[in-house]
Amino acid sequence: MGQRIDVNHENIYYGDFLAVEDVNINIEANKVTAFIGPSGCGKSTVLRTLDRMHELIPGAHVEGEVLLEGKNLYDKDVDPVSVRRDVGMVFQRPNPFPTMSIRENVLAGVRLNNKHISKSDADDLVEWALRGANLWNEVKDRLDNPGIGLSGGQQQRLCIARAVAVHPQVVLMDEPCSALDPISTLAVEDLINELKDDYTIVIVTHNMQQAARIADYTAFFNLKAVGQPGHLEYFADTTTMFNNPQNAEAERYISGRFG
Amino acid sequence: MGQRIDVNHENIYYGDFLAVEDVNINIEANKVTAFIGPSGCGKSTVLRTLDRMHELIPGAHVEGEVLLEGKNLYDKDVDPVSVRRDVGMVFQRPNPFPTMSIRENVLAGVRLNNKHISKSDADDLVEWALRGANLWNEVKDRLDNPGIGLSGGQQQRLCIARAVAVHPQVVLMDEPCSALDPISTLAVEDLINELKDDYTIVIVTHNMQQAARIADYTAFFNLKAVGQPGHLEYFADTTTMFNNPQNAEAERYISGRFG
Amino acid sequence: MSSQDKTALQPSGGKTADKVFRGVAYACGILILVVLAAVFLFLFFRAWPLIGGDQKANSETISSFTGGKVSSFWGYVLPLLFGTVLISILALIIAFFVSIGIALFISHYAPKSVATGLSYVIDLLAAIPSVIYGLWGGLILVPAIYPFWNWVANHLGWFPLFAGPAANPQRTVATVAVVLAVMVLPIITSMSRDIFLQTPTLQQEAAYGLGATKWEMIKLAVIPFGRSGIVSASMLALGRALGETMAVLMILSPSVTGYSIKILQASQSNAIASNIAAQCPEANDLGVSVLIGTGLILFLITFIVNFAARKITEKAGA
Amino acid sequence: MAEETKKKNLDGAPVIDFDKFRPTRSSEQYRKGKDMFMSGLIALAFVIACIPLISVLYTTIVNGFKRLNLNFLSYNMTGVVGGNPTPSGGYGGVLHAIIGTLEITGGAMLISIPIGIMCAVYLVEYAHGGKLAMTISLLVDVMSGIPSIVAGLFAFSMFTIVFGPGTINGFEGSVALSLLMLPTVVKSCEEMLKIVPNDLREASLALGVTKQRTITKIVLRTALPGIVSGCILAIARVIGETAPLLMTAGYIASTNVNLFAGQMTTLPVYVYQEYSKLSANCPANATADCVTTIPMERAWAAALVLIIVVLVLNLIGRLVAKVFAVKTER
Amino acid sequence: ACGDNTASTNTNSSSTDSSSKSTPISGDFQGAGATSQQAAVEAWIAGFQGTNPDAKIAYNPTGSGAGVTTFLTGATAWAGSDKALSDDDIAKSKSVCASGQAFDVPVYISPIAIVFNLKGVSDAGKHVNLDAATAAKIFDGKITTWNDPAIQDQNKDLKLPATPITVVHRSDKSGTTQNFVSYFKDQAPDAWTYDLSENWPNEVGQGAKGTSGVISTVKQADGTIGYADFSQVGDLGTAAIKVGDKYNEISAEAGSKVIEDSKLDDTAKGENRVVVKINHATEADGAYPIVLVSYDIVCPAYKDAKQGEFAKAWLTYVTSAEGQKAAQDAAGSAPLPSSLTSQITKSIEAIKTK
Ligand SMILES: Nc1ncnc2c1ncn2[C@@H]1O[C@H](COP(=O)(O)OP(=O)(O)OP(=O)(O)O)[C@@H](O)[C@H]1O
Ligand SMILES: Nc1ncnc2c1ncn2[C@@H]1O[C@H](COP(=O)(O)OP(=O)(O)OP(=O)(O)O)[C@@H](O)[C@H]1O
Ligand SMILES: [Mg+2]
Ligand SMILES: [Mg+2]
Ligand SMILES: O=P([O-])([O-])[O-]
Repeated sequence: MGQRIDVNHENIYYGDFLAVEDVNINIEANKVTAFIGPSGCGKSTVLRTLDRMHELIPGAHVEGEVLLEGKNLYDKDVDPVSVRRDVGMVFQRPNPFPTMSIRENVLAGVRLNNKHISKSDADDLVEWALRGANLWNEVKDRLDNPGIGLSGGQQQRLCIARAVAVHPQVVLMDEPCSALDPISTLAVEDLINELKDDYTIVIVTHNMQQAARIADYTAFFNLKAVGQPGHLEYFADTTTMFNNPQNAEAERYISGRFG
Repeated sequence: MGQRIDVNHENIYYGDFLAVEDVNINIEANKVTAFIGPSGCGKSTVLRTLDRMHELIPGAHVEGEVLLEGKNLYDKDVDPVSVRRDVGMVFQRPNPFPTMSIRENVLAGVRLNNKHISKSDADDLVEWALRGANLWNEVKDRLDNPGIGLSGGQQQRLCIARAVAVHPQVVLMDEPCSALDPISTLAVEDLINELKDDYTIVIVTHNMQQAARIADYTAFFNLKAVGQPGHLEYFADTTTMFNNPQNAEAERYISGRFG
Repeated sequence: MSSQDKTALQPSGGKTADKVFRGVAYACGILILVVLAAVFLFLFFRAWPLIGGDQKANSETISSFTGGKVSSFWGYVLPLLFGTVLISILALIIAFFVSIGIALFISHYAPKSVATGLSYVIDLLAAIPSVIYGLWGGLILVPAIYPFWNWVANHLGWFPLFAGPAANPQRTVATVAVVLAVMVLPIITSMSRDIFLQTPTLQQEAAYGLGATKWEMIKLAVIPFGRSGIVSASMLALGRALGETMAVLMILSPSVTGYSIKILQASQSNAIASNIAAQCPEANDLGVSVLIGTGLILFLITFIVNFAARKITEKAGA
Repeated sequence: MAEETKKKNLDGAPVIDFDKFRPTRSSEQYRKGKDMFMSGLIALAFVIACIPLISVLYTTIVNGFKRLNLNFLSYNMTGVVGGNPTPSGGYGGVLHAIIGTLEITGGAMLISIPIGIMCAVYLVEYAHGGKLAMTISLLVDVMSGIPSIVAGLFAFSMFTIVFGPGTINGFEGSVALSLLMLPTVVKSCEEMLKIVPNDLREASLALGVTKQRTITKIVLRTALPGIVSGCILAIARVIGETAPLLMTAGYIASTNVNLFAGQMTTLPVYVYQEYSKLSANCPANATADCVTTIPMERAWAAALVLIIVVLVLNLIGRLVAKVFAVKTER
Repeated sequence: ACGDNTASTNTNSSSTDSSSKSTPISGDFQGAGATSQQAAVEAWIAGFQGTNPDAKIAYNPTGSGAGVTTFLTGATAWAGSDKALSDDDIAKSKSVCASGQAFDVPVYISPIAIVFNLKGVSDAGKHVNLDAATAAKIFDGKITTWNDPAIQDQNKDLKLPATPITVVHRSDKSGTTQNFVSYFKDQAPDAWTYDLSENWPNEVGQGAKGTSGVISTVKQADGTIGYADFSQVGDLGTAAIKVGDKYNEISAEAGSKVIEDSKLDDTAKGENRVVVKINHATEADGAYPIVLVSYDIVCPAYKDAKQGEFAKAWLTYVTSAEGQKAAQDAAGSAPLPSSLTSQITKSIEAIKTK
């Protein structure tokens, strides 16, 4: 079962620069929540605080709470490693491990965690994950070729396969389809639909049709002006967001009259 | 005025691997031509042969002709440098020069030919190009900051500004909007619309709505199977392509029933 | 393949390994400080008699090194320092441009198959020991280069650096600088080559896409990307040149004291490291202290040079 | 709507006369010329560099080949008197020096490579440019400027203090060499680790992999070929050191395989000693087998052996790098 | 150990050897010091091991100063040195030796040649005649061309060219230099005013590292002149030195003659010391006055009795006629004159072996 995330009064800083201000959002378990908004408004930034990935950027820090099933991720006794095991992530740019074959890439999460897995289990897992990412047919004959030998779209799908192969509770995706063609995009969307039975999904997307198609809830982030911090402007279930938004900015953005 | 490109019997190889087979296409001057097709079918590959950028990849080579206003780009006496000045390019991933300021990034191409360009001319050019890329308002106060300090979307718009600042005859764009939000995408689409008064535009896109919105002609590339060479499946004016395609594969792809 | 049952935020395994690894890395970082402190303290301790010892014995010892010309430590070490820096800078100047040229040749001009061979040759040359360069320089280069330096002295002698007459045999600063340049060349070359090869394709394509020629592409994308690498390679090279002992020892005709930039004349300058090697075997305890004192100065000067270089890099990077 | 946006975008935008920026024939000519000129210079740089390099190799090979034979490789210098041949029919050899070089350099590797790599890991992966890290990497730079002879004095004094005066052994040489190797290893590893894209660290950490495993299995693994080649360069930097070994490892004519006791000859020291001898004496009643020039011939032959040893080490290093990097190569 | 060049007849020769009256020495023994002795020591080690096959001896030619310093730490059994011990060293040695103080005995005498390279002269195998003052002026840069009247006058039968003279001297601290210039200091004090030192005192000409450096530099250009151990001269020209009213050419025997004509240095205080005060003013027939005397430095008693046993046996062999012959063959040195033998033997006898 997926887990819910509650973000309370979150401020995010890059050094002294307040990038995102006072975010409050409740992300439901086993639902797909989409983040939309103009470029630079902090979608990626917020997303990365949900599995403490922002901590990799020196100086980046968070105020407020992020509760995963009621437990604050930022409590002192919480190990970011275990957070990231429970909350998986797929990035904007495909980043397969260049030293590994396609197969090893998919298994990386399991193998690197020192879990021993029998060859047949590994084969099953690889096939399951690659099928889910709609990549199986293209690569099944060259699983031992390096992952970076694939085209951009193929690489991204490989990364998705790698992330889901760990069976996280929550999967964060930062524009996972921006390098994919419509076919692959559709497959990924199907995958997301399927995954939400087991996991909670948060996805950043620029493609509003995509948000409308797959998300149960949509969060619209905005930016008052350049240099100002971004903020969560409006959060609603997707139907409301796209058909009857109760927020003027959101409506302008969605109808394309923004800017 | 833009110039037309005619591709005749073009085969493209990466070393021994035939990536794209027998492409024949006539790209009209001052029109927008879109390349669509599934991932890995060779859209980027074909695009890069139109300004000989593929030559940078060791082993990549071309058979056949690419005529720019009747002159074969691959003739012995043609200098690839001048080809690339006449045929500009915008890439899939934003690639501003990391050591340069925003301003210097925009001017990089112009400076190659005009060592001494007056400050006011330079200022005008920078503003013109940045406005065209819908970036002016966001960066006008920090033109001397490094280009890589911008967000992904902003970086890509900067790269578009840099490409058009050279005022080429033809502009090739490889999924220029895949890292952009809808607002920026719209602005770029408008820019393309405007540019075609002066230039010929070729754009690779995964977003069929985009192709439908901006392209005058659309080329659909396809792949018989993985490992097989890609080829041009169907070429038509955009209205025909999206409303009444005379090709079964194209129809299936466009209606999303593909794969 | 359904999801396993997991409770939220289970403590993960490997935490101890994580901590140990971190601790070891940290300790190794600190170790650098410890080692350097040890080296410094040792040098200082051994050079202490120069400051805290019998000053009369000190000046006698220094006099014995210089044939009575100089009896103060500074009078002894400063000309040596001048010579060391002169030789190293000349070597670096000669090597720098050639190295960058070769690095670019390998990374961007030569076909891939040739480039692999060439880089291998360069790597190999980095490994040629200084004693072999000493042999080669002293026995082969010195006589071979005389006509060239003689020509330089005759035609460019108005320039103080090349003031003639050129010594024969050419056991001069100029020849030593050439040998040191050859020695440090592979260092700069192989490091900058590695960096140049790492230049992101995207940057290079961006430059080409704007209609840049190959050289313009290199100026736009490759050099800026490699700049800090080039500087750090040059620093390594300078460090090696400053500390080079055997080749200088086996080639240079040194002076006892004095400052001179007449690089084509013999017995004009000397370098600290080779001076230590030349004097140490026959030196008594106090003599060794004096030599260690000069070593300490060399140590400090490399500190200053590297510090300055680092500041330059920082500025360039900002 | 397109018209609207277009106006808005370029509202107030200056009108550009692009003809002004159009390349002129002369500027094009100039650029082309400059490009060719620079290509020429770059190729010339290569040719210029080749002259001394070829000369060094040629000299060493031609002079060294004369005495380089199995006998030279399988005997040491005991019982070699003047220019006379030894009972085995040779004129002495370098067996002891080869053993010494391999052991001493090996010792230096064992000390400095693990420390160097871990120090680089600390600098790149843990320190994030903190004050301590800045100090450390500054000091690493400084350390790379330590003259080899000072490193030798340092090791010499350390051993005399700890193990008593006059202590000379191979390991002491290893310590001196490791001091010289360490900064090279740290610097090159640091560069290599920095080049590993951050994407990969993020990807691994996002899979819930601990930092230690991310570093060892992704970062170091990805940087491995570079690290290996960096370490090879570092070894190359020290394997030919003469000055520090003269005072720490000493010189002995017989074979000593114990790194921790007794003097040890290394190849560079051997070359230097033979060069210092310059020529051997042949008494008036000597047979025709007595060779006066034998020390220089041995020096060149040993120099050639030294170069070959370096070559073999390089090959091994490269082979290792290739085996590990085999997947990225394709 | 592995790779040793042991003669197959080794055991036979040792049993037939007449000098093996005492039990053979065994163990590890180290010496360090003067580079000048290196070739001779190699021969001595080989010879010594012929009768004492279980003795492992190493000599590290680090230089005289370092050799003495090391000896004074107790790390070596003996030191080789191109100059006699200083009073300071003698005092320090008391803490190293088991009893008494260290002493030095001459073991190696080698003439120092003035070598030159001059087209038409040296390559024709001809000598140049020089007296002390002329040589001193050449090496002090006062005489700068080969056809200077001062040289030409002494070489009536040679046609000397106007080639400029390039002086080549040692750039490192060296016993050879000190022994060489002490000749000028004694015989041409007006032309050579510098203090006596192991460092070359002026900046005339070119310096080169080691004897090998000097020889190769002299070979590299026309008009060069330098000084070097006689055994390294090769085919370079050498100067004949004016002794009395004759010009004597260099040879091992000629070098030996000047020592024979020299007295012991009575300023060298300390028991058992045999320090030669070279009589540069010798007028002995056929003597060549520029020589280097190199000493072995040992203790009269060692903390480790084995070392004492070795030191005694070593010096006995080295100074014996057999040992000197070996050195002469291997290094071209001059034999110790018989005038010194009894002194040396007495000193060696003083070494306690228990
Ligand atoms: N590493 C960083 N250091 C400093 N500032 C940053 C960093 N990353 C992002 N920012 C700033 O934080 C703000 C939010 O950026 P973020 O990347 O989260 O936006 P985004 O909504 O994901 O944009 P896009 O749609 O272009 O990806 C921007 O103003 C950006 O400039
Ligand atoms: N540098 C290269 N070397 C070898 N093969 C390559 C290279 N680049 C691309 N290919 C291969 O050429 C074919 C076409 O690739 P291309 O990148 O042109 O596809 P695309 O249509 O642009 O895909 P995408 O939509 O994912 O960008 C693919 O099979 C790909 O694997
Ligand atoms: Mg983002
Ligand atoms: Mg593509
Ligand atoms: O034997 P020396 O090297 O001191 O001349």
